[in-house]
Amino acid sequence: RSVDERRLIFIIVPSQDNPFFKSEADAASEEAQRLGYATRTEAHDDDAYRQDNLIDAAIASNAAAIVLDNAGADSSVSAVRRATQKGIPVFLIDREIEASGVAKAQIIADNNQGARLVAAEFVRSMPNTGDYAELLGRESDTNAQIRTKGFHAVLDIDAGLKLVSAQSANWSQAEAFQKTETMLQAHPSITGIIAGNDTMALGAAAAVKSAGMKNIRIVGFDGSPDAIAGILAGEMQATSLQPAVFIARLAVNEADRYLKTGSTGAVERQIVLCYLVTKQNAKDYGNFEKLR
Amino acid sequence: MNTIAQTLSRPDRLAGSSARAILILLRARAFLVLFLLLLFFSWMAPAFLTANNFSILAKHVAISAILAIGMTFVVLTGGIDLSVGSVAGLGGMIAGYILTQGISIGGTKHLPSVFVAVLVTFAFCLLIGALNGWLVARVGVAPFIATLGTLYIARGAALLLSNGKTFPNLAGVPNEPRTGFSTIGQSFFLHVPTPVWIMAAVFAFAAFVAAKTPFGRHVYAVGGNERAARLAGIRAPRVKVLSYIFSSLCAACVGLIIASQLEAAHPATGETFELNAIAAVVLGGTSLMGGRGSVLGSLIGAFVIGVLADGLVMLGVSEFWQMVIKGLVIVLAVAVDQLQSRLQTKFLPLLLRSSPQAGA
Amino acid sequence: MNTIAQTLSRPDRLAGSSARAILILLRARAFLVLFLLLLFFSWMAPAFLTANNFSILAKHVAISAILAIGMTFVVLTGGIDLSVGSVAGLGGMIAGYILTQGISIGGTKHLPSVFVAVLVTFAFCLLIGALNGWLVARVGVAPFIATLGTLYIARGAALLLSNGKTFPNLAGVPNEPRTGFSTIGQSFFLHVPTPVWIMAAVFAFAAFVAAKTPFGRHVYAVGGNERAARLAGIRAPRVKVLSYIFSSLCAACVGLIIASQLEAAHPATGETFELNAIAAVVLGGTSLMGGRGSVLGSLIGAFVIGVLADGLVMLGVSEFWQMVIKGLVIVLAVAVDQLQSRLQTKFLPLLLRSSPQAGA
Amino acid sequence: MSVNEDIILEARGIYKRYPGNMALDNVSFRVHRNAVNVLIGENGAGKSTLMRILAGVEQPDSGAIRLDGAAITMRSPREASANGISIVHQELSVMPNLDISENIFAGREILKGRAFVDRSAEDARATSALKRLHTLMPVKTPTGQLSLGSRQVVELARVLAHGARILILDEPTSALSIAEAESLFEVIEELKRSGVSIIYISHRLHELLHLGDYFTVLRSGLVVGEAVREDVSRQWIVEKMSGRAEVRDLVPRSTGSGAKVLRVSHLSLPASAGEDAVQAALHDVSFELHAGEVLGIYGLLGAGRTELVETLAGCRGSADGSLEYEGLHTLPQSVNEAITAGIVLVPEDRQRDGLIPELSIRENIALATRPQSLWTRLFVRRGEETARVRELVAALNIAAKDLELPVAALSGGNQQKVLLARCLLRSPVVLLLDEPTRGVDVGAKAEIYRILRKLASEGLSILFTSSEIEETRTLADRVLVLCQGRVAAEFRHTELNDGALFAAASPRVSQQVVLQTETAA
Ligand SMILES: Nc1ncnc2c1ncn2[C@@H]1O[C@H](COP(=O)(O)OP(=O)(O)OP(=O)(O)O)[C@@H](O)[C@H]1O
Ligand SMILES: Nc1ncnc2c1ncn2[C@@H]1O[C@H](COP(=O)(O)OP(=O)(O)OP(=O)(O)O)[C@@H](O)[C@H]1O
Ligand SMILES: [Mg+2]
Ligand SMILES: [Mg+2]
Repeated sequence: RSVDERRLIFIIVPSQDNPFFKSEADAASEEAQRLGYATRTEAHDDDAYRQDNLIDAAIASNAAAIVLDNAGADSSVSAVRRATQKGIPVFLIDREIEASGVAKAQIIADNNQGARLVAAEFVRSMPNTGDYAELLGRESDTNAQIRTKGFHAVLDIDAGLKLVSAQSANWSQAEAFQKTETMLQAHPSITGIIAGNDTMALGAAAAVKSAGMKNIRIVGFDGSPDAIAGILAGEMQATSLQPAVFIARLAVNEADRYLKTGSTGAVERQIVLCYLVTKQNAKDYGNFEKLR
Repeated sequence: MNTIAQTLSRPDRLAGSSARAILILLRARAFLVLFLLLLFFSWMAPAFLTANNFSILAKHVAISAILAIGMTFVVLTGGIDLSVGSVAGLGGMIAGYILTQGISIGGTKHLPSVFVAVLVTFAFCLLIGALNGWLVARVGVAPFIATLGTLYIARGAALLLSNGKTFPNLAGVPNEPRTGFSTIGQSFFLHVPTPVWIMAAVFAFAAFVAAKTPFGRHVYAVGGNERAARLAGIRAPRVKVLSYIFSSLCAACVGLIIASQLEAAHPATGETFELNAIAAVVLGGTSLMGGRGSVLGSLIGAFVIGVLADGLVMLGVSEFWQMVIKGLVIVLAVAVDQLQSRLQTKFLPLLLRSSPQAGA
Repeated sequence: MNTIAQTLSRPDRLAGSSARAILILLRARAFLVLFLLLLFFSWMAPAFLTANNFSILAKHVAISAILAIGMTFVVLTGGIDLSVGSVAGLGGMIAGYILTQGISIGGTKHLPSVFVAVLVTFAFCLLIGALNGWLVARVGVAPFIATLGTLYIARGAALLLSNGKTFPNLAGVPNEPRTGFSTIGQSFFLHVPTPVWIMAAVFAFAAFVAAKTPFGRHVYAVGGNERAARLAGIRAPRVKVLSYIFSSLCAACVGLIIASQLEAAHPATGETFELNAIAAVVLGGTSLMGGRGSVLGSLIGAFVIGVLADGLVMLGVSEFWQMVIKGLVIVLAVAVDQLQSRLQTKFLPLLLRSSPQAGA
Repeated sequence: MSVNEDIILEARGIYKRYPGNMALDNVSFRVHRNAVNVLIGENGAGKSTLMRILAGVEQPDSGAIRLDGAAITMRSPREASANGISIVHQELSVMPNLDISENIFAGREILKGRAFVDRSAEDARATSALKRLHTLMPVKTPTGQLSLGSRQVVELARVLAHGARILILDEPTSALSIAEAESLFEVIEELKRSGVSIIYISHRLHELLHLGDYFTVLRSGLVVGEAVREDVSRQWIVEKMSGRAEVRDLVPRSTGSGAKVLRVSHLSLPASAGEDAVQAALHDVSFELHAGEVLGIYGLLGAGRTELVETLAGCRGSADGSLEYEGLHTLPQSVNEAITAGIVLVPEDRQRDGLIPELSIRENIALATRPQSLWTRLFVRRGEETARVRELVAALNIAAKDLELPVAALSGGNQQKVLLARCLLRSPVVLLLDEPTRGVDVGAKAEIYRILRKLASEGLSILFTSSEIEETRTLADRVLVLCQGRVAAEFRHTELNDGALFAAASPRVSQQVVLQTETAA
């Protein structure tokens, strides 16, 4: 069968109830539809096995290409390889996998760089010495691991800052709220909270607000509109915006080019840098992209 | 065979005052566990034993306590309600929808007051509870399956309501009827957080209903021996339906509190809450076979789980160990309970004999 | 009161050939649902009805089917096993640990063969099953609570094993004893994926045990009437322990298959798998009260759930609707089952009477 | 038909069919005002079924019920009690987790205000209802701790506390001591005087003759006799009830011929009470059993017969005492130990303790057969098993041609034979039977007797319990009478007479004791 007959692009993201992944999926879907493809969006809930099944479904549905925000650097390799072997090109967005030459493109938001960026801003906003707490994402997720590593690459250099508590809030706002309240009780000296994503940062901000505390710096990750609003309102200091919309569009365009010409016209690994969003530049960003 | 456990669960029924004292002590087992936990954490974490921290702890406990209190009635009738977590999520989403999107009646959009939003939330959750009860009591579906089905349905509905998005900014705009939503979860009354008051109110209501009203007695009767209860003229299906409705209303309460605390409604809120609630109920000494247990027990059970969770966070124990410890506490508490009541089967008859009033 | 349902669940027991035919038809209900689903999806999604897709579908079904088959025995004895998902996750992690980290014996590290890794995995999971069984059968903890505890413990253990990380590259290095792990999940035999063969083998084994061995009969007896079974000299605790062990071994199987398919062991693998497995068992007509049901039913139930999941994905139905539909199917299937068997209570006596041998 | 002023309640042309049998076949039953209406019949005659219909628990397949001449339908117990009909069911139906007062008022609470239970008023009324029955029990005692007799008293107190125009008592005295029964009779007379109409069911003929005003006899779902007090005699009742007397033909063999097989000495068992079971105490029970002997254990309910046989079968671990028996040195501690030693039990309640309703007749018979080899330990040999089961089915004349039918499809007598077959498949030395013919019809009864006699003549030692004097007299070579856990008397069958048996079984002191545990003290 000829390449053109297949007009379906499968878009698989971690979840559809998280603003970041939702925007990413929507952007990819819109772009693909603009280019004349049919799309189908699915979520794997960060479950590599469910992702495996969804890849199978894409194969069975005879998809033209798969745009995938994967469920784990190590545990996604075999699924991506299987799709490639069946002749379905896979375009990875946002997160990388631990293998080269398997996917047609890996357009990665540089989580490590983003984490360092926001950690540096966190250090800058903190007084010279101080205690801080960390909220981690679901600890079994690759992203949670990369981000905390990036944070600590910066934070651990600064001798004045002391990590007094680190807890996982499983990416959840409600859990971050409760855990922050408890951490603040255990360590009233906390002057900063660094969170693995914006949802948790917003939960922490709500907890700080309800404790009636001021001057606690909170930084997050992702650059969600709610977080940007929080930064403008002074509830948060900064976040690291991953240009999800840009990445998604880029991936779809490369997929389109690959389907038409047999080449993406770019190297496999393309690193997209994150932006630091602070109160000064917050107005320039929105819905996971730079507006101006 | 269960004489002991049931006697312990309602020690007021024992005659002899010395026997009564011993039994109350034995009954206090759940209290004891709680006390030991409190002692342990106070010793390990200095900040634990402060009024401030207790207020926050109680606020956290309120969430699982309210669910557990509602669940208690369902479990007492011999059922189980797996849908409470999803219903809490859906409840928050309904309130969030109404507060941000409004209700359109006849083409025009109304932005109703917070009160209306809360009312509508309760109404919808009541319907889900009624569905659960109807499936269990009238259609005869096993409670586990009926509420597993509604678990999925309610979660799906919550996600569909916003297409997966979060409803943000529920605090609203000042000087409009729809402000004030954040009061539910964030305000204080007499220095005690409102959610704790809500918990206290729900507890007082439930304990009162269980102990002082015909309905409460019917719940125990249906769980103790459904056939006998029916023969005595108790409308067992109605009792069950009402229990499931109460459980769903408690879940709605929890959904509203969380949405109000965060000033945002997230559709995935409440996942696995049902497991905490069930664990609290069982830790509190209520039997999953029905007929035996108390609302107070569930409250204590919720405190045990809440103190454990918060205490471990304060000590900085890793999430993974928290999970293992929680599993161990659940299994050990119930296993000890079982072993103890077996030992007492041999011991209680002696005890009863020694109390003078028991003879007649 | 359950005469009818129980007769339906094993129609081979009916005498009259016409009665038998009618009952087999009624029994085929689960098949019918499956058939209708297949028809519907084949009609809606042209790609659905291809050999290729069927092989993929069967591979997906294998996961919940293997869990459901193991769960069937537990449910037949009147229990429930909530820990299977966690045990599957832990099983994969143990294999991953051994394959990547090796075992250190006396200070030196050995990188054992895949066979040894699989064996050790089964051994550990067997222990968890034995713990479940011991808690339920000997200590007397309610199955829901005992396995809820081990759910947390096993998940925590899986996370602790790698500190939350994934064990990667389980495919191994060529020409070493530890390659070949990917065979389990990825290879084909006679154009059929190996997991499907494993499912077939587990099914054949379980169906044989249930129907043809004393143990199988004891499982039904313990679930049907535990008191009577004990009085008849059946060692009910042992039967239960073995059932929980079998369930855990099936879970270990699933964990290995998934780790092999992904060539990586992820500690969160298997979350909520237990719900799918229980749903499959119940859809297959096994009663959560124990004593009634069949292994074949659970297999069909797993297919119903698998076909539904894959078919809805192929149709491009949104994830949220998938959840709602799943909930509706579970509730409806069981509700229809109940209503139907009530109707038949009136109908079967006539049926039995019409068959000549039945009168006695 | 004109309205008869004397008839308060009338059931006409009632049919009720259960899967497998016709429980009521065109039954008409009239309840006379201000009188004790006695309903008599053998086990399974349909008495309780009729009462359940009159109490709204079950609906008849067809037929009409008239109250004061007006047709009524009662779809639930609530509607029945709204019509002034109260019932004490035959099967005890207390809620063991509730206390006495709560049980008495469950479903009909006394309210204070509109929503609250008036606990003190309830307690007062409960106490006075108990007092009417001459029973003093703290009303806050959980019923789960009560003896069977006390539970029965609670049920009686329930109907007394609520009052009724029509009171149905379905075997209310079967669990009562003589003193308790006597206070009940006083209450019944009192109620009759105060204008209550009573339906009374019992198997104790002397009670019926003492209390009854109008008599109705049921047999196999048919009304076979009606009479007023003046025309009724013991003779009349027995004739109408049984219809035939063939069971008397069996001549028990005298004992002493066989060698001693088993000797129990100083067996005692502590009493205990739980939600689903009451354990009576046994005190210093000693007896011997010989080869080929049929030993009957007679006693009233609560005498401890069940405990005795269950102890021998290894079901009760807490017993003291010694056992001389070839295969065992001590009392068996587990069922398996007893079975291995050749002691097997046919339990009293076949639904609860015997049958696995989900399994087929064949599987029920072959359940847990002792494996002959490793092979049979691992696999069921269907062909061989079927052959052996067939043999037994033929020998015991079990009326089932298809062994694959669910066992629940069989009639009670045949179910009992299925359990007997299961025990025989284990080649027992001592066969224990607890109430072997409870709920079994006359024909099947005679057949079971014949089978047991035949087994005994083949050298098997049989020990059975019974609460029917006639059965005991017919079947036993020797009778041991138990009363309140003690051996009260022993009779050879030649010395047997009904009066002596009954006298020996009846407790001497009135037993107004609350807790079963107290009895033991
Ligand atoms: N729920 C039921 N299902 C099937 N058969 C039943 C049911 N209840 C009663 N029967 C049957 O109906 C017949 C009449 O039973 P019933 O209980 O009315 O007898 P009874 O006269 O009260 O006997 P007893 O003296 O033993 O109490 C019996 O053969 C019994 O097995
Ligand atoms: N309705 C009931 N409620 C509770 N237990 C009952 C009931 N009916 C029978 N039993 C059982 O009967 C036994 C009580 O009788 P017990 O063994 O004390 O005397 P018994 O001489 O064997 O009397 P019988 O055999 O006539 O019942 C207990 O084992 C109890 O479990
Ligand atoms: Mg009766
Ligand atoms: Mg007995």
